[in-house]
Amino acid sequence: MTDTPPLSLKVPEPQCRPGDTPDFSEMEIPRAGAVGRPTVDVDPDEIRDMAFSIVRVLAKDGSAKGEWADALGGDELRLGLRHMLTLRAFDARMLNAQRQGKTSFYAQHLGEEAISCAFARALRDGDMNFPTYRQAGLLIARDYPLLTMMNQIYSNAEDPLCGRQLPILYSAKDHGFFSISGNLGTQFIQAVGWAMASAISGDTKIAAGWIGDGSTAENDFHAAMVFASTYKAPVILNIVNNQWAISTFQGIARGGVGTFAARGHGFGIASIRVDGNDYLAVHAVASWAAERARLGHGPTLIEHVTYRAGGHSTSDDPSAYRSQNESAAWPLGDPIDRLKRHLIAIGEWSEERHAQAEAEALDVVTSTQKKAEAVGTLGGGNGPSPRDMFEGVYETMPPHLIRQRQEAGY
Amino acid sequence: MTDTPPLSLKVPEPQCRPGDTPDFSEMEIPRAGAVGRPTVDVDPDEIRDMAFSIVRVLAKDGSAKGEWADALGGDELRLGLRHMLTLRAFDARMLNAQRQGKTSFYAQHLGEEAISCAFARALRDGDMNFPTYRQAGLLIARDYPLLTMMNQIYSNAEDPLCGRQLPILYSAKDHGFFSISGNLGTQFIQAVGWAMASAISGDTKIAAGWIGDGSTAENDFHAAMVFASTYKAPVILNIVNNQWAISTFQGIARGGVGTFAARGHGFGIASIRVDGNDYLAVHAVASWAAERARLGHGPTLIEHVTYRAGGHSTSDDPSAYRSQNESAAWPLGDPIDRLKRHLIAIGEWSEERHAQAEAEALDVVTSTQKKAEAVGTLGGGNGPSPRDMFEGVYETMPPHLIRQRQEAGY
Amino acid sequence: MTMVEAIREAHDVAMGADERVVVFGEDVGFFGGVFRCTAGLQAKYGTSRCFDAPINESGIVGAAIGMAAYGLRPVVEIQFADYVYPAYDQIVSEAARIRHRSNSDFTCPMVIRMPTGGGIFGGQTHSQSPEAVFTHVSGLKVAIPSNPQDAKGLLLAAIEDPDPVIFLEPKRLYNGPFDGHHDRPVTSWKSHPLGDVPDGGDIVPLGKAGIRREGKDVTVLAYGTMVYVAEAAQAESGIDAEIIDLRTLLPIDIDAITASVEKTGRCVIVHEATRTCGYGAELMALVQEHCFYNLEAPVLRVTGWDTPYPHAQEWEYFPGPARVSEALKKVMEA
Amino acid sequence: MTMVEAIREAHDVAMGADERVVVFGEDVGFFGGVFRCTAGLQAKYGTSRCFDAPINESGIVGAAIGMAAYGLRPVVEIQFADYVYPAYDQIVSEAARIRHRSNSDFTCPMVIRMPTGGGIFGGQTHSQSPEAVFTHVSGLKVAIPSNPQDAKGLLLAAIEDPDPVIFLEPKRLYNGPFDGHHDRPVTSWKSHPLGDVPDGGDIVPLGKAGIRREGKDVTVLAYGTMVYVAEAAQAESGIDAEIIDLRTLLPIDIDAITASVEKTGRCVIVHEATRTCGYGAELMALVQEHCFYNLEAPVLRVTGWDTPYPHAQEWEYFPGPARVSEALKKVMEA
Ligand SMILES: Cc1ncc(C[n+]2csc(CCOP(=O)(O)OP(=O)(O)O)c2C)c(N)n1
Ligand SMILES: Cc1ncc(C[n+]2csc(CCOP(=O)(O)OP(=O)(O)O)c2C)c(N)n1
Ligand SMILES: [Mg+2]
Ligand SMILES: [Mg+2]
Repeated sequence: MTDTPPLSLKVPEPQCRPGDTPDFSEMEIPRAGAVGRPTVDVDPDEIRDMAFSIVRVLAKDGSAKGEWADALGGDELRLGLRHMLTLRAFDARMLNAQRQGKTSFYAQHLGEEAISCAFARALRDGDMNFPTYRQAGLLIARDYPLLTMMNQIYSNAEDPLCGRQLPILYSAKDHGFFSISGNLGTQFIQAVGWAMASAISGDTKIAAGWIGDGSTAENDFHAAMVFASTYKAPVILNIVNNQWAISTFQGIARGGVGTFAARGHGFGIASIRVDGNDYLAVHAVASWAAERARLGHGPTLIEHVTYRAGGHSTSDDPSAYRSQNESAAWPLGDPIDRLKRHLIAIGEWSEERHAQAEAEALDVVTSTQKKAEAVGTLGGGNGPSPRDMFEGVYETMPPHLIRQRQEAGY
Repeated sequence: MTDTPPLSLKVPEPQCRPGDTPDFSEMEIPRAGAVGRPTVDVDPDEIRDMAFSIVRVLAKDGSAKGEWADALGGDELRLGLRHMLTLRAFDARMLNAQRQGKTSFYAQHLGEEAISCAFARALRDGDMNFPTYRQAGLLIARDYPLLTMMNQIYSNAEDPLCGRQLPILYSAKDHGFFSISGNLGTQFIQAVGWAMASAISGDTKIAAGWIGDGSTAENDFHAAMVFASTYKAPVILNIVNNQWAISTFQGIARGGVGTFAARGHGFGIASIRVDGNDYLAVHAVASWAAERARLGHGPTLIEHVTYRAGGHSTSDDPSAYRSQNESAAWPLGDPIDRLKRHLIAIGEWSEERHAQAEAEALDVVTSTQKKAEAVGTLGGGNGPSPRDMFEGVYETMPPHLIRQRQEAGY
Repeated sequence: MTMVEAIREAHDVAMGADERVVVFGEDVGFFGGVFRCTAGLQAKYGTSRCFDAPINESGIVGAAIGMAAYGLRPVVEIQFADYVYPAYDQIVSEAARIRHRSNSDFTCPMVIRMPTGGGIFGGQTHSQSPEAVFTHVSGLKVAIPSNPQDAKGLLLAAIEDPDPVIFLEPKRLYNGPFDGHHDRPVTSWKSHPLGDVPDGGDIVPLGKAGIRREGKDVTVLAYGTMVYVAEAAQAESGIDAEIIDLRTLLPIDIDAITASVEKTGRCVIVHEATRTCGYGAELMALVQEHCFYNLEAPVLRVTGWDTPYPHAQEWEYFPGPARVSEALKKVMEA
Repeated sequence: MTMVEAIREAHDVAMGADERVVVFGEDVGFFGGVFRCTAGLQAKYGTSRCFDAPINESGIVGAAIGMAAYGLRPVVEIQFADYVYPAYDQIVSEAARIRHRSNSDFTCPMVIRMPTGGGIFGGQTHSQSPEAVFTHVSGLKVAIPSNPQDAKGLLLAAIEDPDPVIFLEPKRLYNGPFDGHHDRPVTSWKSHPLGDVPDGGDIVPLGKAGIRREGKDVTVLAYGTMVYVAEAAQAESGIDAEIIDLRTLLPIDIDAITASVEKTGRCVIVHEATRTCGYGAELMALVQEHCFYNLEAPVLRVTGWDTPYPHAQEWEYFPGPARVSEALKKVMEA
């Protein structure tokens, strides 16, 4: 080969930055119902294309289409809607509380509510999620007390984690919710290990790992894929692709392949992309993957396609790196609107009832917030005891820690 | 879903263990020439199938078949044969030297000689390999002095690395050979970083990363794939699948997918499987990947399919975990035999010349070994100075190390 | 200027002077880093010299090692020191060893920057001080500035250094000095002499401590945020303490330490990291080895407790002026 | 029996007694580990309780954390301590923190075994002693046996422990005691009293040091291989040294240390790891904090040098009896 031109570094760029006009026309969105539903024992090779398409159930007109339109009745759908409304109200109030200095930090779910709320309903008691900070719906949809969540957010005297952990990094074993780590990615392989343990023990429980689009770049992602693939672990590996990782667009983590779901193909893992703003689709795909895992057919990788409509967290200002109109231009709509429209379309709901449900959700959250604030808010006096920071480092406190606690005067 | 049966852990098992009869009939081996050669700018999606097939050039009868049979002339082929013979002789002598206690450790290439010897000839001066301990052919095929290699193996006074590093973990920058790490996997991402640096600098050089089948399980593999995919780095990522990782068969790392090359599909990286015991095939695929990288079309993942005919290292006894007949049953034959047969078939070689070349290779190695042993062998007295262990920790020795060196009395 | 601005300027000076300097990390490109330490660099030097990296700390360091081996001078940011552990193997087994194991055939000139320490209610994953897991590793250098002047000068020195440097940035000092009195109004660098940063490329050499206050009664060894805590404790206790800002932890400026302790005969060591096997243990050992016969009282350590960094109990964990004053008094009474 | 056999037996006893105990790691299944410490377990307990893992230390520990959270008691092997760094994040950020951050909602009872130390011409990647990067981490326990009896008893204690334990196995001691006299014939455990290992499930408690030799002149703090080096140095120097085998490094048996140093007034600390910020620094700090007024001479450290562990210069690096004897004499003369 003769001399070649100088090389240059390719750095992927998002389609739009502040000031540009968002354009999602490049994004291929199949119509609702277009993607078929394979049997749960399908050979991953046979559903390769599902990693490059999107399972969608809810059509524009609010109707439910196709083989994934599973048998959720009106009550279940209304319940799902309530969960999403509650989560959204919860986020709004807690964001506000953070602005008022009642806590140090908060991260909201705006636009992503369907994913954790619908997924939670597809699991059974005893199954275990290894969530990130953006799946509080897993708690709300399994009736974890809002008050307990708020007490942690406020790090008050009734914080279940005694003020040790950051707000929103919840832990709720009996609600199938593993202690959230502040370190991205680490829990993906832990979910696989938990699932392996269930299989080793001849149990029937399954695990679900959670990771963001940006965090799939972390090395733990590989460990999870290798172990899940090798031992056929009964685990559902969820990638929540909300298009952004703080200021970094998903292309930096995804690289030269079209989708995150495609990562599964390197490991022979069944990989499905789903419309993350479609409550019915998420629930159906999650149920499919859960059944696959439970029947011993192994892991499923699910890419939930959604959009982070809010800032990354209360420490973030997205207007510095993305167009303010991008959220409005997002083609998959809003999960609450879409489920609402569907319920109305099937005659199970009305604008009035929706307005009422919204008000109720806000009521519940606000009255709970009053209770929590009555206990205390961060730095507001009635916090956990300093003693608590020395407890639980080990089951029994070793001599050097006892000495230090005494030195500290607690 | 109703109650499900107890789960159980699936642990992959090799086809055969000591005492069993090896059977590779499950392995799909296309005939030589069956796989076509795409243009170097091909879209990775279009060559998906190449990750599940095997590029082969040399047929049983010694003829070279198909589009990958590239233009290596008789001289180049004879040179390649000499390189492999030299490497094999070198291994034999050094294994023996280790048994005689002249060094602490050695790892041979038996059956894998074609891969590093042929690959080396596809790169240019200035390109950089990030090898493992099983690619000494990269040095031999680029005329790195055998004497220097032996001096390191013997950790004698002329060890280029001053006795600091283990035998065989060579470093030879001016021969395009990065300092080998004893830690598996770490260098795969470093190769990508080196390639990115070349691109950043508007250079024309490319890098080649090397990793074993077992080591693809390491997390660094993921980092390398993510960075190579995202920045389209001019790098060739080589997986040497010699079927074993010490006592662990390749299925434990590979898991539920058919091949290691398939890992590339999750990243949109061109992925090719090649017959690693076929000098012509390895050279052709390496040249293709090098041209692709140099022309800015990005990375290629190559799985070299071969068999570790010897023990893992001098510390290993394979008869404890695999059938002694497995090597003989290996369907891709021996790389030296196959190239020899080809050269004879095209009238460029003969049994006599081969016997002579073998003898010459052994001569060169043995006489070089005498020279090296004249300098010294491990623990034989004339070793590197203890001073050397304090040198090179930093460019300039900091005060605390000077003090320690004095305390040590050197 | 603030420490953030000083760090930005150090990058700018280095990138302007040396084409080999490249900068990358999570969110460092278009956005300029979550603490804005690289803001403006991508616009000025282009996407191939300052760019966003995938969220993979090990990959960031591993790629940087390859770049350094090629001949570039990568400066990478780990978003928080708490997230450096995934890169620990690449740092310890590779960056720190490549020169030695290859007999300088390959080298690894690179800087790994990371915000460190607490005081911002960041909880256990945004508050850690992991210096000791690096200072134990031969082949690394470890620096930690306590003010904008040093931040710029030390970072420039680190970028010029032929070996890998771990560069710890006390995040609580980014926008102003902090002495641990969290209940008092925050102060900015504007009003502080060390916020007045010289233009140009002057370095603050690695391996040289700074004496922040001369005193004859007791030597305080501190670094990062603890320098200001020590100053406050000195003022409040009225004890004539000599306050040494170590600035570089590896290699350590042992001469500055011994000179001071030989003079004062007493020593208090202050750091925010957990106590057991923290950097203070090494300081304690060095003082004992070099100044045993000068010591009039046991050397004391004031440190973070041996627990994860808590969220609600931040100020009970943080070694503030009260605890340091107490130690000063104790060491004087001994 | 040898230390390898003792470790194997500890696994066997624990797996036999408790279904929740599972064992995995690289080459530990069919083959039984490159040092044969798990030989026979897969055949006896099946592939779902003892199996080969992919070569991914981070994954091995990460998966074990998930298993521990489920309720199992994983015991994993890292093939060499030099290869534990990829798992450092899972150990430090996860295993060590899960109990605390979840207020014991989840816990992490697991053992991470790894061969440690040099003396086998393993060069820089088969000889390291990384204990100090674990002893700095709250939430972990760190144990290191020096003989078959302790190996079995400590491993059983570690497996029963409700929290994560780093279990360091001095590989040079696997098949016999070693005092650093590499030029003398190797000795086996058969001839050694501590090679006589009791049957059954008795534990050696974590957190309790062993006194290997009583003496009145100087206290030697050692662990692992260095215990035998200390014994040789004592014999060769004729100094009446009290030799303490720490056995557990975290939590430390401070009472055993202070009792001895208060008696002897002198102390020598010996370890194989690099010196700066090594575990010896913490020991030095503790002795100074607890026994300052008893000390008649500076405490001395005999350690590996602050360089990567060399291949050819193994015996110049390894802190052998000559260097320890010298330190004993020096501390007596001081
Ligand atoms: C190991 C580690 N590295 C970096 C960070 C800092 N960080 C917190 S969130 C975040 C972005 C994550 O993006 P993504 O995975 O897409 O999840 P999302 O926030 O969009 O839900 C980063 C870089 C961290 N918490 N842990
Ligand atoms: C990080 C790390 N873990 C474990 C080891 C121990 N080890 C050395 S070689 C080896 C097997 C490697 O197998 P493979 O990658 O297939 O390469 P091969 O030896 O077959 O060429 C192992 C586990 C190591 N050197 N580094
Ligand atoms: Mg995201
Ligand atoms: Mg192999």
